[in-house]
Amino acid sequence: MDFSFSDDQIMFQEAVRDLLANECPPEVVRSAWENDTGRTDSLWGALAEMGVVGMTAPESAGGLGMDETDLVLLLEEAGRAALPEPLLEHTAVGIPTLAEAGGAIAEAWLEQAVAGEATLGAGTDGGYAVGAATSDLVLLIGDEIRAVPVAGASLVEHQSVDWSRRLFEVDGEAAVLDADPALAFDRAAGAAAAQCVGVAQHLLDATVEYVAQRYQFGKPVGSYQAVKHHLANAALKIEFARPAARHAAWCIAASDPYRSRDVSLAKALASDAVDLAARTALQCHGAIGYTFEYDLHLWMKRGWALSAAWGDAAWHRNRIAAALGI
Amino acid sequence: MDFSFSDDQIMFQEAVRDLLANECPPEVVRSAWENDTGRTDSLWGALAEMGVVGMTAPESAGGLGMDETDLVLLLEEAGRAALPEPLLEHTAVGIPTLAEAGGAIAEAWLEQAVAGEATLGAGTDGGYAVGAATSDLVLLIGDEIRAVPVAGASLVEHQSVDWSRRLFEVDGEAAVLDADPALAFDRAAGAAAAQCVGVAQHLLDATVEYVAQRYQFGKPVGSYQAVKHHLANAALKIEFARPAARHAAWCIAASDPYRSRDVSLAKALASDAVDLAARTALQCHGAIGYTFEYDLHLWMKRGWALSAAWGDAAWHRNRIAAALGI
Amino acid sequence: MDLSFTPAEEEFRDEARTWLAENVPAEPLASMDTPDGFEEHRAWEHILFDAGWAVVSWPERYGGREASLVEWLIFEEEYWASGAPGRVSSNGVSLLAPTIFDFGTPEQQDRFLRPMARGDEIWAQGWSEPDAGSDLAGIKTKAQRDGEHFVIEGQKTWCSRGAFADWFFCLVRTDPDSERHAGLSYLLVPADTEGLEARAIGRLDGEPGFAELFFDGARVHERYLLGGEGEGWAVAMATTGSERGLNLRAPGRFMAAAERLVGLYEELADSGSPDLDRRDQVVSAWMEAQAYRWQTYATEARLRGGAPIGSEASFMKVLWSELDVELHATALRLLGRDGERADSSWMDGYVFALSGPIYAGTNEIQRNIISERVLGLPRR
Amino acid sequence: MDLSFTPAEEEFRDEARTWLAENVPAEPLASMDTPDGFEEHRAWEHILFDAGWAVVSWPERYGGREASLVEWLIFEEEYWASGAPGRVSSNGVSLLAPTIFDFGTPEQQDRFLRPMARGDEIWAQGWSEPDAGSDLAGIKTKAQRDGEHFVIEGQKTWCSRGAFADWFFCLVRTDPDSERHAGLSYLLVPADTEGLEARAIGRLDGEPGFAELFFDGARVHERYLLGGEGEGWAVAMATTGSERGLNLRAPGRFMAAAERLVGLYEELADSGSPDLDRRDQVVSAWMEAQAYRWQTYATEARLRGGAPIGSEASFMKVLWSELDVELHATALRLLGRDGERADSSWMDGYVFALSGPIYAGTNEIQRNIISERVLGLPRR
Repeated sequence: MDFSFSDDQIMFQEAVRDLLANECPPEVVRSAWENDTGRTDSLWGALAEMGVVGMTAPESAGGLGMDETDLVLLLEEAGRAALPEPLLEHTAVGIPTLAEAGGAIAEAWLEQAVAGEATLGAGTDGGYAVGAATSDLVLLIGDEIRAVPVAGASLVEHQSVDWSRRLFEVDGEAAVLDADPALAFDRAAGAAAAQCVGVAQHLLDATVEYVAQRYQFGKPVGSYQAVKHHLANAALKIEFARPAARHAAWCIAASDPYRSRDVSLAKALASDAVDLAARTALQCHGAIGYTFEYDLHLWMKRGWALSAAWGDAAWHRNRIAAALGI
Repeated sequence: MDFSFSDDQIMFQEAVRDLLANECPPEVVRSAWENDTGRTDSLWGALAEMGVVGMTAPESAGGLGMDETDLVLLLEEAGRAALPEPLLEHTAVGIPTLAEAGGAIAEAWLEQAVAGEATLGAGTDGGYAVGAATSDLVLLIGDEIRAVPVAGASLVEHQSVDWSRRLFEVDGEAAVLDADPALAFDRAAGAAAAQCVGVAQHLLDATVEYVAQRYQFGKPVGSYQAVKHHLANAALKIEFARPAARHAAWCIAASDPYRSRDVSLAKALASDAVDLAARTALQCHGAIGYTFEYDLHLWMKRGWALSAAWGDAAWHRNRIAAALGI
Repeated sequence: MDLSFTPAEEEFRDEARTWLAENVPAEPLASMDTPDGFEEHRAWEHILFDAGWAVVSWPERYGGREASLVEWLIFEEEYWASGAPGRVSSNGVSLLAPTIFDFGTPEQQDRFLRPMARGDEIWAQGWSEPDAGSDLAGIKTKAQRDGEHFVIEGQKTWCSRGAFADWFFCLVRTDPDSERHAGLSYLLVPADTEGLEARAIGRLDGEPGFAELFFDGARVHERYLLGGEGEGWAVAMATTGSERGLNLRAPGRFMAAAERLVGLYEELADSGSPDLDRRDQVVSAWMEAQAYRWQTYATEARLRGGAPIGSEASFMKVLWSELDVELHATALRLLGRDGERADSSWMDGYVFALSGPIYAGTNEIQRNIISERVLGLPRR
Repeated sequence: MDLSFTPAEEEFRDEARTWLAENVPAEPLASMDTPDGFEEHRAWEHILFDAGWAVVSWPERYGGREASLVEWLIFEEEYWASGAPGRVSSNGVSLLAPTIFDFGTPEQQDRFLRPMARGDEIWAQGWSEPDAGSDLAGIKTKAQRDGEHFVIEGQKTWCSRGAFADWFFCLVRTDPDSERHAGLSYLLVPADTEGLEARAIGRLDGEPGFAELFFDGARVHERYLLGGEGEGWAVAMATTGSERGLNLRAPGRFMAAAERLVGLYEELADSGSPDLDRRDQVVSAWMEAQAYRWQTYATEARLRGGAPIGSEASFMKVLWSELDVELHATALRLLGRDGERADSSWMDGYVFALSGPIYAGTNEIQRNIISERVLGLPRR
């Protein structure tokens, strides 16, 4: 039993954090809100160059042969930066699922995807696939996994409250993958949990910073006990969601028999954490946080969306109940 | 639409409040915790003398011909004083139910009950009747109302966390009353709601008083914003439960078609209010509130018991859901 | 205590219900925080006014029908249940008008109330400043006497509806040497005053729901001073009372929203989507709306008995604002994967609701008021 | 990161589980807060000690088996899952022993640790005073030097297990002119000292779960001074760290309680009683216990990496104490009309749990610590 990360894992995390701090400031996130694609000009390329995009593929396919325990810290960073790129769909779900499926479809797509030359999307069958229009192949996860090439598919777009998340209903000719849909779903839910933790952490950090310097009634807002306790409560939720999310990543990587139950544990806790962090952040900011010009809402809305995506907290609590036999 | 009480109603309330303030201090409640009956020596007699005990009977039967809108304020006072007497079972449920049933059983019991010479108990069929051993006739409310004379009945006693509430399983020869069991149940639940409001109010008042004079870290405990907001939250719950409980009393008195739904509204809100008031009172008192010698726990435990009795908050929310058709 | 509605009250309810059924627009209007939507909502106010429903509790001479408080609550229940549009004139009608009734001169009353009620003049509040949000006593905007005029310099912010409003009611510092609560005055300022610029601020959803006001030598005649010079704090506090009290958010609004939530649950349950576990949240929201209803009618009786609506108004502010957030959050959760969609009235409602616990005194301040002024806990 | 247990850890778990299955009393012991129950629990401590399970993480010379922190956590999981009795020696073992290890002289360590571990000497804490609850710096009990002795005058309160304990570890003021944190010393006091009287205080359930201590010229030899004279605050704070940290309430305790709650739900659901709506509360409690488990193992890795267990311990205190209350409250709600019965282990557990958010620094203070020391918010 060892929760510590290796030096290599920490270094990889720091490298991605530095990249995002420099290349993914709020202006860049905003550009993805406003442009045609919902994505950035150069970040996906930069991540591909660092090996992040294809890291979950075996080395034989050009990847880094890394697993969810390596990826989880990067997903937290992606959340923290509100990165508008398909790290969840492509790297956490698409590549390992294609690699698992093998055969002709992996032959056709895997190396390109690892190199960042083709983008993989993912969504639920009957639901939405985020960013399908900028993907080349979309995996629709249901009772089976159907892979739909975007060229020739029909896409119906809906607007998300997070304008960088372009929601698509996808329909088209599909190949059924020889891969476990439950595992693919858990990869997505686990990755969403890690991102929720990162989003929540940013919301907390940004609010702590704001309330320490904002004065009302002659004192910093952050010196009022009510504000302190709001923030302590948000910190509590994050403190306990983070290890659960990391544990879920390990469960996926290690094929733990309780994987689905413990992914649900992580996603339910992380959804609740980011929901509370968003409410708290807004309330402690006051009116400034309620404006479009101020950056806070970029994370709030990412948090709302990720909290609901891939099963919200109540959905996952139900799945846990089933696993507990009640 | 008029929520105001008449001068007579207010005067009656004040008279009962004065009586209980003088005759039902915590020492008297404690005596009921420790003695054989769970009741006091003289309070029931005093209440009978004031006309309270039989107030809900028609004047023809020696009562005051009053209804639930007259009684509700007195039930709040009973809760506020943690009165260990069967105002709920006898006055709120037993008498009006017997009066409704009429016939031989009313003939046999009603006048005595109104005069306070016989005591009526009430409980759920298959559940407990509080204080059955000190009652003469117990009404068991289920799909029908069965009236069991205590003489000759078998009683099995269980201990409540509130030692003045003696819980009995009652079995014995019964007469089935010609009265509506749903109405009788609502009378009980509505009365419990009003008592919960009274208990909660006392818990809040006692805590406000304590924290205003208890110092920690050089300031009154009640000057800390965390403590203030705890108490404000308890006050909020009470503020909104009280009108709902009074409205429920009116619904019973006026045979409102939404009676059951709105009694459930009252009981669910009042149960939640007293639960929160009890938690808050204990937490704001700290260790002193956790002792047997200090009086706070008399109300806390009455609150726990009443919150669970006659359907707890979740049970009543389910009943509302059914009434809403969902 | 008689909680049945009188025959007159029932008749009033029927009349309102019938009129609304016949007149409420079939299609929702565009958002009132867009230029077109603002004018659509103004036109709806004209219709309400002309039929006598704009300000039911006001005197007839200003367009009301002198309805009782109970009748007003009934009207609000019917209004929101009918699905009628939001009230673009509410800042003026709810927040400013009570102050004009209490502190305005007869001339001011005649000048302002009727156009306000009809939506001919739509008002926005200019109280907050960048460094004075909940702490209004920190106001810095100055208005210096110059003969019969005040000359205003400074900045206001978070003025809801301010991007399109015709008039602003402002709190300004007329005594430059004063501090905190002293030396403030209450000024009514036409939006087209020279030296006043209103710049829209994007709300959470991107719409220009607020404005910032920049005053650079804006001249306002003293006839637009409401209450005495330097007495703005007392005048404003009267308005704050009504902002938090009965006038701002009647229970009918939340009862209607709760009924819609119940309907949403029913609809989704029929199509097999949602889980029974969430039913409890739906019921809780419905219950809170009902609790607010009965608490409001109980408050009405207290007021009629002569009690003031004082700090108890804080109870109502906390309840309705937190209920509104919870109710809409529950709806979004019920919607599952559709919960993140921007094009739903529930998301619009959620975004709107989120401002509730912040504005008109944050809920943290309301809880301070409850604990200090209602419960009597020590201030420090 | 490897979250599987090593073969050695699995072997340790198996050994503990096997021993517990064979040795845990079939019938629950009487309450440890009654005279008979106290001695029954003491006897159980002897059995644990003699089999090497009383203090698994301690050095062998004091009766431990030098288990790692992970192994200790595993032991706790197995211990509570087995339904074994509460630990009557926990105040000494969890709160005092870490301080003796850090600050005790070799003589003190040899004198105290083994009898403490075996339950031969059971300890109670004498820190709080009637006017110094959470605010320990307000301590007034005085201990005046008289040659090799200290002479103690004053009063302590809320001493859990104090009615039957053999020894007390006390915080007293040895410098009479000192204020707040200065001038305190940490003294170990035998219960049979002349001039010391322990009077039982009835806990919420009526059992004598606490005592008050009255010191009237009680003489204690200086060899019972732990740490330097006047350095009691620093010494005590080290103990407070462990009181809130890993040592006090291991996740295993709550995991076991959560499993019992799941079992209760299952049992009642089979008999048709409870409602599906309450299932969510059961699952939430189970989830919190799991979350606490993973957070604790994550903390173990941080500690092994050399990080101190500092203010983060406040996270754990808040979580386990509020979880414990919620978990038992949920059980009582599941029990419906039986929820008010005094003769259920769930009611006992609820009453016990209610003390959690109060003692060892109220949860309000813990949230202050989180916000000020972890998040870095301004103190005032």
